[in-house]
Amino acid sequence: MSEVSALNHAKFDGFASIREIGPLGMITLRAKPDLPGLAEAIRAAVGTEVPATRRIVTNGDKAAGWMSPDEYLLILPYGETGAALAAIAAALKGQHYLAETVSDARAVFRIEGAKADQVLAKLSPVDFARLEPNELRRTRAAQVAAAFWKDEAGYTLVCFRSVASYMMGLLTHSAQNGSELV
Amino acid sequence: MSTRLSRGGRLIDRSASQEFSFNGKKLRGLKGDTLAAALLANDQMLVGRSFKYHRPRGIVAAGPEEPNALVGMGRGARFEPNQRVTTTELFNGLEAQSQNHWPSLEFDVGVINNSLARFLPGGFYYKTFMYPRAAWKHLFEPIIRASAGLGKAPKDRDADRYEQAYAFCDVLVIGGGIAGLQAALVAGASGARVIVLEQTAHWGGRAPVDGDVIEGAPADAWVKSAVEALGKMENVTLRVRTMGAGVYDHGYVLAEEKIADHTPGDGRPKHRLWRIRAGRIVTATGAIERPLSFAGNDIPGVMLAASVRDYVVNFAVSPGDRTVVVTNNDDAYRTAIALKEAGLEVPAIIDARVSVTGDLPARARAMGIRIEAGRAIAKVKGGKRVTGVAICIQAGEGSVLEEIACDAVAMSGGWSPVVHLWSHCGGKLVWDTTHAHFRPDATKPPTNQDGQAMVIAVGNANGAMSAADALADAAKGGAAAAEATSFKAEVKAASATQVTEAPMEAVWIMPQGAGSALKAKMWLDYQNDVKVSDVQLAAREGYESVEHTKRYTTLGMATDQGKLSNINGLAILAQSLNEDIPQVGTTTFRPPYTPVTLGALAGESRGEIFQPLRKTPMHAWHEAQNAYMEPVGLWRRPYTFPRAGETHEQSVHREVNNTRTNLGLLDASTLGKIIVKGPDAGKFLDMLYTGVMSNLPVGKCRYGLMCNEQGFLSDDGVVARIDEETWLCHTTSGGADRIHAWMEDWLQCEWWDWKVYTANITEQLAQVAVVGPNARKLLEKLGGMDVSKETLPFMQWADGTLGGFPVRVYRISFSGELSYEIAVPASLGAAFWEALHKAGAEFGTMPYGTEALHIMRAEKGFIMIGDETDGTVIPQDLNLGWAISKKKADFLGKRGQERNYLASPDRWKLAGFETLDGSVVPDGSYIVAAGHNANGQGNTQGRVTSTYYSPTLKRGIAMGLIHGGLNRIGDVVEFNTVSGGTVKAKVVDPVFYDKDGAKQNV
Amino acid sequence: MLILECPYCGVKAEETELSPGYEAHLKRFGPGSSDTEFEDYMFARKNPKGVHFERWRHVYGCGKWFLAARCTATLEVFGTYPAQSAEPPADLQAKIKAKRPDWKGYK
Amino acid sequence: MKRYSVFAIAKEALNYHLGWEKAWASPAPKKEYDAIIVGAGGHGLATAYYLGKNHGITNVAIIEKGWLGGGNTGRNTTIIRSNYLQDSSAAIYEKARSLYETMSQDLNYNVMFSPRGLLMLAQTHHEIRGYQRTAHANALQGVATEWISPAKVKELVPIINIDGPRYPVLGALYQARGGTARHDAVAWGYARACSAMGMDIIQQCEVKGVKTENGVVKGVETSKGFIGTKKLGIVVAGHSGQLADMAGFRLPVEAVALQAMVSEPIKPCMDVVVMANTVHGYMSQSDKGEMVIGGGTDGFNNFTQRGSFHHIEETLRALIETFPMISRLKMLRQWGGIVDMTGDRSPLISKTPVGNCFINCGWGTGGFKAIPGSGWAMAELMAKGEPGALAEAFNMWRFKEGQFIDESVAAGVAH
Repeated sequence: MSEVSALNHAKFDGFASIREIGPLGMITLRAKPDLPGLAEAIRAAVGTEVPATRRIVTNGDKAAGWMSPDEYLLILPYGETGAALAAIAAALKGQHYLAETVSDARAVFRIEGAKADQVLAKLSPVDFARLEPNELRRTRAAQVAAAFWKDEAGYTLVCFRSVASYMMGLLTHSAQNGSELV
Repeated sequence: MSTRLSRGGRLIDRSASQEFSFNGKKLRGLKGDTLAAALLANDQMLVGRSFKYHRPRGIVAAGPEEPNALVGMGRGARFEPNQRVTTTELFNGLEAQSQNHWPSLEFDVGVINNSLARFLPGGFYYKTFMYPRAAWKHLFEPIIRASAGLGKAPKDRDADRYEQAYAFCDVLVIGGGIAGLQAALVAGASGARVIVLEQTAHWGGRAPVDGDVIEGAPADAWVKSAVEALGKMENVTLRVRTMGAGVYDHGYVLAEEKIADHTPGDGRPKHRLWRIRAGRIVTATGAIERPLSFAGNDIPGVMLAASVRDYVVNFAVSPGDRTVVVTNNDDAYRTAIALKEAGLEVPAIIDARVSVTGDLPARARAMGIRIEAGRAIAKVKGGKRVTGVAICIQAGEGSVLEEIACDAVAMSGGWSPVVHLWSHCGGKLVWDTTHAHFRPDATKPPTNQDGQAMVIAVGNANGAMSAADALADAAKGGAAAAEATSFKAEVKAASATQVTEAPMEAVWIMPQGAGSALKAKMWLDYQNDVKVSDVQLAAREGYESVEHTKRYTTLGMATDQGKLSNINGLAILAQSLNEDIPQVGTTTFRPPYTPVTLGALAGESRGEIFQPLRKTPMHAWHEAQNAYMEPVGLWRRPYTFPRAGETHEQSVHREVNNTRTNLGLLDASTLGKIIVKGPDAGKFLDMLYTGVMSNLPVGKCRYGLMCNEQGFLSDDGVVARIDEETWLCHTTSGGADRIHAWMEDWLQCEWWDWKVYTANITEQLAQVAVVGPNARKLLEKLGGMDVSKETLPFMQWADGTLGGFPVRVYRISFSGELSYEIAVPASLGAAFWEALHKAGAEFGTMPYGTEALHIMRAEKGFIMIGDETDGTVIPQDLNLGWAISKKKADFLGKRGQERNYLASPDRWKLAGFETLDGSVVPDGSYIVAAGHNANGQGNTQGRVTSTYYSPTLKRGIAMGLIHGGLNRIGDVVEFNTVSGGTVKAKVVDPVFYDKDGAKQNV
Repeated sequence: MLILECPYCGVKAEETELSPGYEAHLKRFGPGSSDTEFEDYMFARKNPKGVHFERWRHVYGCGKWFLAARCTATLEVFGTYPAQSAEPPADLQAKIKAKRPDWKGYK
Repeated sequence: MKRYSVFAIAKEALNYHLGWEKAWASPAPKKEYDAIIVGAGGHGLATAYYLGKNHGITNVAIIEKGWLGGGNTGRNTTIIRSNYLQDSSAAIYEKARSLYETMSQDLNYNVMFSPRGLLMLAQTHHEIRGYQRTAHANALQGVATEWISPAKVKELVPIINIDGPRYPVLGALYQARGGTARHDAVAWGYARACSAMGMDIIQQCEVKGVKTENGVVKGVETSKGFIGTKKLGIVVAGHSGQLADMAGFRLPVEAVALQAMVSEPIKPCMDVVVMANTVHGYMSQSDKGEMVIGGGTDGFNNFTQRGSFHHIEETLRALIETFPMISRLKMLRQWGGIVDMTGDRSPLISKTPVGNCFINCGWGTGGFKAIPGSGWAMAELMAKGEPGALAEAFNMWRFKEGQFIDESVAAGVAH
């Protein structure tokens, strides 16, 4: 028995390359930023500091992202969520918080290539020229919720698992050769 | 005749011949031609028929204002009606057909309407076709409808693809003429992010055609250098073939890019809809020339003067050998000069002004062109083609002084700035008496989210009509736009040689004293056949508002939306009402500027990605089994799993029977699952649910109901207490997102000091209902945890493993059978589902779908949100009072339920029904009561809410609401049928099956 | 197509990333309230042609509800602020008053 | 009033149509009237017309801020139907529909009522059940509707895609006598008939205040001075709240934008009106050949007559999926109207807390089809001071009582 990603690592190569990756380990952590022990909990779980508003802090294959004023997304290897939850529980014992594994609730895509932003610019009302490195942007991709951030090679995009094939369809449509924006 | 000249043509490539067809006739044009230019080059002046009178129509203009020359293009899945030939780029293989005629363009039977035109004035249909009444439906309307429309309706699914894209900028410049380029240069130099849109394939607009001299050189050279300079600026994006379609609130602009219209089938998207968010919008959209209203001004060969010039200069196409120019301004002289320079004849320039001065007339005169001042055209001669004009005195009534033979007429009634985009979001206009046009009133601009002006009009679009003025105005506007978005800009305009033009003179009717007969031949709206006489009739009849006149006469309602006709029409209206033009005002400008393809507006949302389709982890398995799926919100759930040869009904019944006797498996993954955690979570859930959840012991489950604040039942589900601070709330499949949002709404907006967090983990888990007498056997076979009655009794849950899968098992039942709902991580869902099937084969496992689920719950008398409830039903109506706490001081909906009508004992309440003959009560049926109400409607006393054939009981069963509810048990009532009959049924207990729950508590 | 700045995450969100929630600063009336109070709470909505206070949720973003002061006649947005506010911030009220001298206050 | 007919046209044609008289007079206001209607849209004009025709009250002024018929009457998608679920809705809409049948003859003005048939598509099992419920309700209400099969849908609407991959057409609720009418003509026809009865239509006259004494209405302050009246009817749709404010009461009404659009005209290809509520779109083809398309409302208060564009996109996606051949047509014009929505999305035809002051509003997205019925019921209310059977359920106190008239309950829609 082994866990499978939503689309079995589907891929498409147009003017940018689209890959469905994952599953990644993900934990949704709901806590106020001033909660005692929060920094320790996040450090223990993914080894990063508490991300600032709209930022994602990475640490190798782990990361922590700011999702809302009282919610963080912790990313880590799929098999390590149990240990991370235990570490969070230890650090936040007696505090008001919520931590749940959501690795399986998500689908993750990589959009890579020099024109990767053009694929997303067709789908999301986001000013990509102003999107900062390490900015975690939650928005809409066509008709579904999505979150993404960029690195040197491209973008990582997270959406709900049930709409993974819709997302793949959107990205494929948008990355067709000949439909570059510039 | 119209023809291709041997020299010139700034936009054509004579070495690249293009073949195309018009009405099946093979023709040749050149690369760079518009379809209009190519048609004219082939002497195809007649291109269509008008809407109402089917009069012959020729090309009038050279741009998007063209009202006449619309054709059907392409074929099959690429057929497109109403394509404007003046904005269509010619390509090899283009196929065009003219429209709105039968049997042919040259001979059109519909032209009979033309002979009857006198009896068909504006709004005639409001005054007739009324008697006898039946004749409207059976005679008149079918005729009117059959004659409706212009182009043919496409038949096929569109073969092309479309897409949309977002863009952001500080300054959006719409229009790539010299004003737009100048504004972009200034804004670009400031460092602002600039996007420049041009609707055609070429930069520069009219200036190169008009012979403007900029920075001492022909405009073409300056345009080239400006585009090069802009191209080098990293902060500037240039986009041709992109039409600014509409300005919307808060700086949102829609633009349509025609990517592959001229290269159909090359695999690229046909159109791309841009959604641009701009800090400031600079409209450099130029101006549109107005026709003059003289008798016969609609005869093919009568064209706008500047358009004639466009064809000559841009495409080396002459619309006629002998062109009479008629004007009220100096600009039209440019046309005469251009024609003359091209070696064509200009027999006369008819100028309505008594005094003709200015540089351009002087040049024309010097070239030997005859100028007739104070003159007018009394009448154009010709039928399908101009043959000549009759000349009269403008100040008179139209007595003919002279006839001049010609095959084209170039007319100019002055210029109207393109103010559409300025006006879309509320920008106001001011009447400029010098140019007799409306231009943007800079003191009343459209405003944005900050209350600041968001559109700046420049150049011709702002009433700056000469090249020099336009450039200066555009530099100023471009700088203002950049400064408004926090950049420092320098107002630096290119200089243009100023040509002295004498003032134009407003001429709305030619000749001024024309009588009724002439006015009935003066066209305002060429496509819709609205004449001067029609507008005057509307005014006479009291349709005095410009909106009334427009609607009564259909002036400006054609596909050009009045680009040529509006100002002329409202001038006539103002004259008729004896009012000033600004008092009459304009009709509202609405997007889009020119029509936008619907496919582009739908963008990528077609076919597979029309809408998100949510899939459970087992979705692929269901599809592979040929499940018949039904939409549940955006999910697809198996309705049933028919086997070969089975109807859906048969397969549903098989699934019910098998589940009741052996074992059924249901994919319940779509059920909402929301974690609620925190010190105040219990208190919160007690407000949310009608019952008490705070005292639910850890490890146990409880059924709960949620109401909205009105008191109406909105969702239900089983709640499990996970630990001291944590509850897991199950919602209906459709309810997960809605209920999660509902929870967050109350937590964020009302009880924000309560310590509660929620998390919607619906998609984290796949969930399977293992249902039936053999359920436990299957789980025991998989092994890994104790699922015995003792360890895991009804309404409890436990974590563990089954067959190696990490699971959470709930002992809950929606079917009345022994039942376990088992959650596993979604990524293991498919594997777990298959493992259950494999291991369950010996126990008679079958999957079942939503319909079997519904039947089994109905057999047990369980309510279903959406069936028993419809947004007007309270829990008390459904005999669910037991699930409502009497002790709690408050819960959402409690106050609402205290209102008179909701607390009334007269409300319809739930009961069961069995038809006397065993048949199934019709879905949606009402229970009739005696008599009729005050409105003559039959009285009712209840209605069915769920009705099924029960394969278990082998008869029809139903649940429904009835006045008196369970007190009516034993009564026989009548359900109505749509055909007027009734079905008799006995009121019974709604629990039809296993009333004591013996089967589920094992 | 409105733009509203989410006061929590600072995103200038466009309308399609938001979901509207109608009138803000409603006081909930539960059991024990009069019929009129309850009716007002549920139905008697303010519908000014002018300054209006309303609820929005950054539904495709941080998921938080926030409040906005907006003119229903011009769609000008005077400001946004967190939903956890009993009344509009004083500086926002002052700003609106300066821009709309005839404004009679949020109540 | 000079009678309209084909003979009149022929006669006038000989004289270049110079002899036509004004369709309605534009008099200065008198000092006082027996009744004033504020709002010369369809509902206001119809109210005035039936005050005169049914109740003999003709000393009436209809006051209009702009131009008659210039509000939602002239900006809707002209659909007429009465296949509503709830008894009180079905009663008033069916009354309206039946009055549309003879309106052209009653008014001697061709309003081009075209009972070409109207379909409401069922595209989910839930919708099937909802429409079957409506069909059963209609059978008892005397509203002629029927449930038809997908094959029959295809026969009536050849351009429809009945087996779309997402939302196959599973059947439809069909009202054969539903259809469309020419919206402007309804206002113009009523205006002409009112004027002919001696009523004063006063355009370009804005009401600035409502004068009351001891809780009873006395007249209105307007931009053309004070005008006294014994009875006041407020029929101003989106601006009802403002008028109620002036009279000193509050309404459970909010104003939002509703959008519509038309395509360029094409040759006739769809004879019936089709509503697809699952995907939120409806479409018909006008007598001019344009596809007339309506969509959803904004979720925020708005008086600008401009809606948010994404609604147009959502509607078009859905319609292209349902009618694939429209993809290559073009949007010619889009616009918005301000509609007034109540707490249950059903209208108010009601007395108010102010004596002799009556309100008719809240028609939301469904106003045009109701015009004659609404006017009929409102005239009865104003003439008698008490609602008749048609208006009774639409009182403004129903919210307090919890007695909703909720059309959304069975897959239905209020428009």
